[in-house]
Amino acid sequence: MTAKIYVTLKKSVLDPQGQAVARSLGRLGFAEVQDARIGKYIEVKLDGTRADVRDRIERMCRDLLANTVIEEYRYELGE
Amino acid sequence: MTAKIYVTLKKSVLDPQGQAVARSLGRLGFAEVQDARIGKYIEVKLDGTRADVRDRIERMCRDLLANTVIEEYRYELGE
Amino acid sequence: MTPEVSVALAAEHGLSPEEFERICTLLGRTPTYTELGIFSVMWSEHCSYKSSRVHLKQLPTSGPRVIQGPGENAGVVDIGDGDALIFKMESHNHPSFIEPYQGAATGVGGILRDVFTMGARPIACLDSLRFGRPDHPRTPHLIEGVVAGIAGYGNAFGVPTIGGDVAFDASYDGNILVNAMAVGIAPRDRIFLGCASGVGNPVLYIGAKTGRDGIHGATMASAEFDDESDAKRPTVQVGDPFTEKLLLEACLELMATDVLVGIQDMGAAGLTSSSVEMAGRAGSGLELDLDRVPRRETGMTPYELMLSESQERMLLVAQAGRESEVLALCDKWDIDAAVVGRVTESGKIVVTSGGEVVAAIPIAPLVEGLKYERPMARPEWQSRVQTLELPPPPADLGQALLAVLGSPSVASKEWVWRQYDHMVGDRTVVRPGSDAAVVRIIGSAKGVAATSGCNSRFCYLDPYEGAKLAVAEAYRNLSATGAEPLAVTDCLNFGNPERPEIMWQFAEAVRGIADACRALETPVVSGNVSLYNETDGQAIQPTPMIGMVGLLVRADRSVTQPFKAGQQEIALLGTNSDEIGGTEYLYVVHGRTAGRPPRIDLAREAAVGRAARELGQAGLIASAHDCSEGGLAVALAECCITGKLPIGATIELGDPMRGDLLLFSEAPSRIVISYPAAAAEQVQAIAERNQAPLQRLGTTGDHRLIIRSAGEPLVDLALAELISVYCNGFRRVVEGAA
Amino acid sequence: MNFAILRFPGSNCDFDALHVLTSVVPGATARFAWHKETELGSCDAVVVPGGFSYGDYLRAGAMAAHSPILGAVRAFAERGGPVLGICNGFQILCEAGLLDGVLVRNASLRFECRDVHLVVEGRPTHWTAAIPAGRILKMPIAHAEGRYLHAEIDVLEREGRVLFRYADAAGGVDAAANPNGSTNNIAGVASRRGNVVGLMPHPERAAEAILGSSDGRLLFESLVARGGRV
Ligand SMILES: Nc1ncnc2c1ncn2[C@@H]1O[C@H](COP(=O)(O)OP(=O)(O)O)[C@@H](O)[C@H]1O
Ligand SMILES: [Mg+2]
Repeated sequence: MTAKIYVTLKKSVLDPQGQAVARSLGRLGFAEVQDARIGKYIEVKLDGTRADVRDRIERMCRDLLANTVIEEYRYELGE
Repeated sequence: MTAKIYVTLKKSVLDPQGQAVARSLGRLGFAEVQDARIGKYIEVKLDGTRADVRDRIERMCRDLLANTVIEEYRYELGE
Repeated sequence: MTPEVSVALAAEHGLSPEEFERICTLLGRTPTYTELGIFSVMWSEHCSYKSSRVHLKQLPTSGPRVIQGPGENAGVVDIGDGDALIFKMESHNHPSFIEPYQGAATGVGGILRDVFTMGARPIACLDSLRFGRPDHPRTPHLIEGVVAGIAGYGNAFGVPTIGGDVAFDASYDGNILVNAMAVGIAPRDRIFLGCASGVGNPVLYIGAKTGRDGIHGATMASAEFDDESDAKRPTVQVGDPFTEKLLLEACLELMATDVLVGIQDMGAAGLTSSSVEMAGRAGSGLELDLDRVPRRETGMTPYELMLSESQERMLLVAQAGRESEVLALCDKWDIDAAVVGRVTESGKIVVTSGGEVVAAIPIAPLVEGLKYERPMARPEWQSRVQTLELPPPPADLGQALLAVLGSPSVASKEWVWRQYDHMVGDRTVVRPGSDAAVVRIIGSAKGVAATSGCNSRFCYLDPYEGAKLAVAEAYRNLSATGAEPLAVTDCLNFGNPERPEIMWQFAEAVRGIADACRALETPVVSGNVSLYNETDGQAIQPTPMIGMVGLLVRADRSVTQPFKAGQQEIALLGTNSDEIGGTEYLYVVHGRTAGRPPRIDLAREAAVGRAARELGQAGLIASAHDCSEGGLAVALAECCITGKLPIGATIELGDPMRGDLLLFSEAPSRIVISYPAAAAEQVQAIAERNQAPLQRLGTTGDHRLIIRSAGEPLVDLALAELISVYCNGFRRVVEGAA
Repeated sequence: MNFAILRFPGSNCDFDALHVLTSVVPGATARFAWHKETELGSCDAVVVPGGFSYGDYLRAGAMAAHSPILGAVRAFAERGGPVLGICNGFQILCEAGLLDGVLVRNASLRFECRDVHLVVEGRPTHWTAAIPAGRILKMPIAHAEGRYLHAEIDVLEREGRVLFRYADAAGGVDAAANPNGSTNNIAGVASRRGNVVGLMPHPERAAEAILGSSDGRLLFESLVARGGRV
């Protein structure tokens, strides 16, 4: 099974990378762009037999994939 | 309106980031993890008035957000 | 499904009908598909040097310090006390144009492997870059990506990137150059060669797993492949500096034992070239069982496995019976390792897959490759570009100086090197920004200086003279720091060798390098040739990049370019001339690339170099800076403004020539020095003893650069003005006007 | 005084620290402690050196924070043992929770390698007790993720746990002297007990005059001089 995990900076944390992307898009002629924020998209392939997948993914996020001081995460489970 | 853009490495392109994460998860006791791949998740806020949004986002991806030599992208349009 | 091997398929692999015929004769049959692939890469320009070999023979490659000249993974010179320096330069031009970050990153990775595969710990990297016009729409993006890629790889790996150069010209618009150089240090009696000897010895594969990376681009056009093949076969590899670091440490630990017989990195043409070349050097044969090759993708064919250019891999030959030691060490460092074959006496490479032989080729013709004497002709335009009618001097020479100093090719490259960790390793004594950088040898007083670059405008105007000037400038950069120049590595970037005028440029440049290296006693110990650098029939300017390393007896007496204090004497080692052909001034102020490059007297260059080195190592001079792009005026300006604190200068010149020529001529063999007045007599004596002309220029102090000639003011500028153009000239190309 | 220098596979300032602690700082001896070990062995202080521990592809220091050796370092720190994290070492200690806060991408989005000046302040710690407050140190930085963030920065400030701040050569602390966008120009902080210290600049690269500065030695000498006590 595949878990799709999104790790993004908390709203309150400045995202210079996103700002730079927004600026570049503007310069390239995409005047309609107001803002951009950049996060990580992680696809994890897991052994499908575990019943407690959600729990495990939560743990992965908290232990390693996100730093909850500044980041938040969400995930979806695929097939 | 918001566009959610996912930029990932093409399947056959080496993903050192993903490999490292998969290995670490394994070491952390998540033995069920078989593989991980890491991409970028970009949220772009746009002026909602444009009719040709899809077209514009395609262009942004090709011009700046992804290098199609090694990456592929997909996107969803939100509210 | 395996495609049918035919002349047409061979052509798609870049092999001519004659070459294909030769293969059939050699084998006594039609090659298999895998064999065709093997021949095509081994006989490619990149691996076989088929166009360049006849010319490269001219290069001097031996000398008292040379331990290993060209032919191995890198060159090796003796630096005394049991130490050896191992170094090489290589191009990664095309991949960097397609994917600047990864292209440049894997270029660095490749050159590092060439150096540590011989037993060296890399202690420095340099990068010489060429981009198209500063205002070309792609240029900023290419610079950003290339610099970030070099930084991303080198910084993570842990090698300091301490030097290089960057220049711009329209001829690179569609064909940038990314040349990376690595320098390593090893015990001189522990140098490892890429040699597969000892019949029965195991062949091991260590490092990253094999994927479908960078498989011979020529095959992609083949109709035999389905629509997916494009996506399946990225021609650009992704670098993994972390794995490279593991590979380095594992290799160095292996090399500290006596288990290794030979080792070679898998660079271009991966498993094929490493195995074939190792067996070729030993005169042995090799059996490879592809089923044992670690891989990260499923369904890989023998063809793909043999041709993959996945990064961060090494092939090694170990003592029979000691495989487990290698495997254990790789396990310690968490890298893949497998026994994939053994050394035989057959003189053939025999490749099996699924129990079947998929390739069996005699090694000798594979490594001997092909040798062409391609036709050469001096281009008809050569004489035309060499004629120059002297333009009238500009009204304001100060403004001209500001224009030249702020030109992106001349202006400060701090924007670049600040992104490179240039200090990791605790060795960097002279950081980027001076003529050459210096790294110390820990545990001794000595230091190693390194520089790389080339004035390709000179090479365009006259490839022979231009190449000589490139060698001389490298020599001078080292001498200015006080380092004795030891040896050269080169990276020869040219257009399509099948065009007689390109071949002529190449031959002339090689002849120039050979003559200069012979005269300056700096043999060429390694190098690389990069041809076909052209887009739509427009070739790059000939760019024979020169990398040079030197030795300082006392690293703590390294001399740097900026003035150090006020009230010091300024003098010139060497003499001025009024030649302005091919200068930055002519290009920037008059918009022309024309004329003849300045003449060079190599004996004079050596004399000036000797004097500078002796002065520096004696601790007599406070600063030394050679005159290169921008001439005397730019050199003086840089002496004033590149130190911790800017220090002005008042210069009185007496040379009887037009002011603009005096200021901006790029005549070689000149070094600006400064020293306390009390040292004047000794300085004079040392210059005389070395037969180097010495001319007093003026005094340091205050906050202006004032240059007068025969009492007439030529330049009178506040340092702040100079600083502003010098600091922003390059940065604004990438970041836009601030 | 015997130092244990952690060695991760991607450490690349490990030999630099070893050199300084075996050949430069009087009274110091040092050896490596391998990341796969669960024990530090006998030592008086721990240095977590710079580099890219496990490649640092996810977040600098994130993976190293979970390595076996970090368990031993945690126990050592809990016993009051002095621990110094340099650059990636600082990032690791933050990720491991041995220090508060987090280090994120430089505001410039670029790797920055150059000399900076630091002004020393805060409560005396094992690593700074012998350095007079207000002293200005010159040291290089070399990092891409050095912007220090902390949710309760005021608490940290109040407790005197900010030890180093980016400053100009005269000690002026302002935005122009801030190389990475760090909150309040913070370059280094201490744990509550003061035994664990982390900083982004590289004291081990500034331990000999030939390299441009020997100010970095003060940290190590401070510890050695007081035999590991504050
Ligand atoms: N790409 C680069 N990477 C690192 N350092 C560079 C780079 N380009 C230029 N530099 C440094 O900038 C300084 C000036 O470069 P350059 O003008 O080419 O010097 P020179 O004319 O003495 O060869 C040198 O110290 C050089 O090493
Ligand atoms: Mg120079």
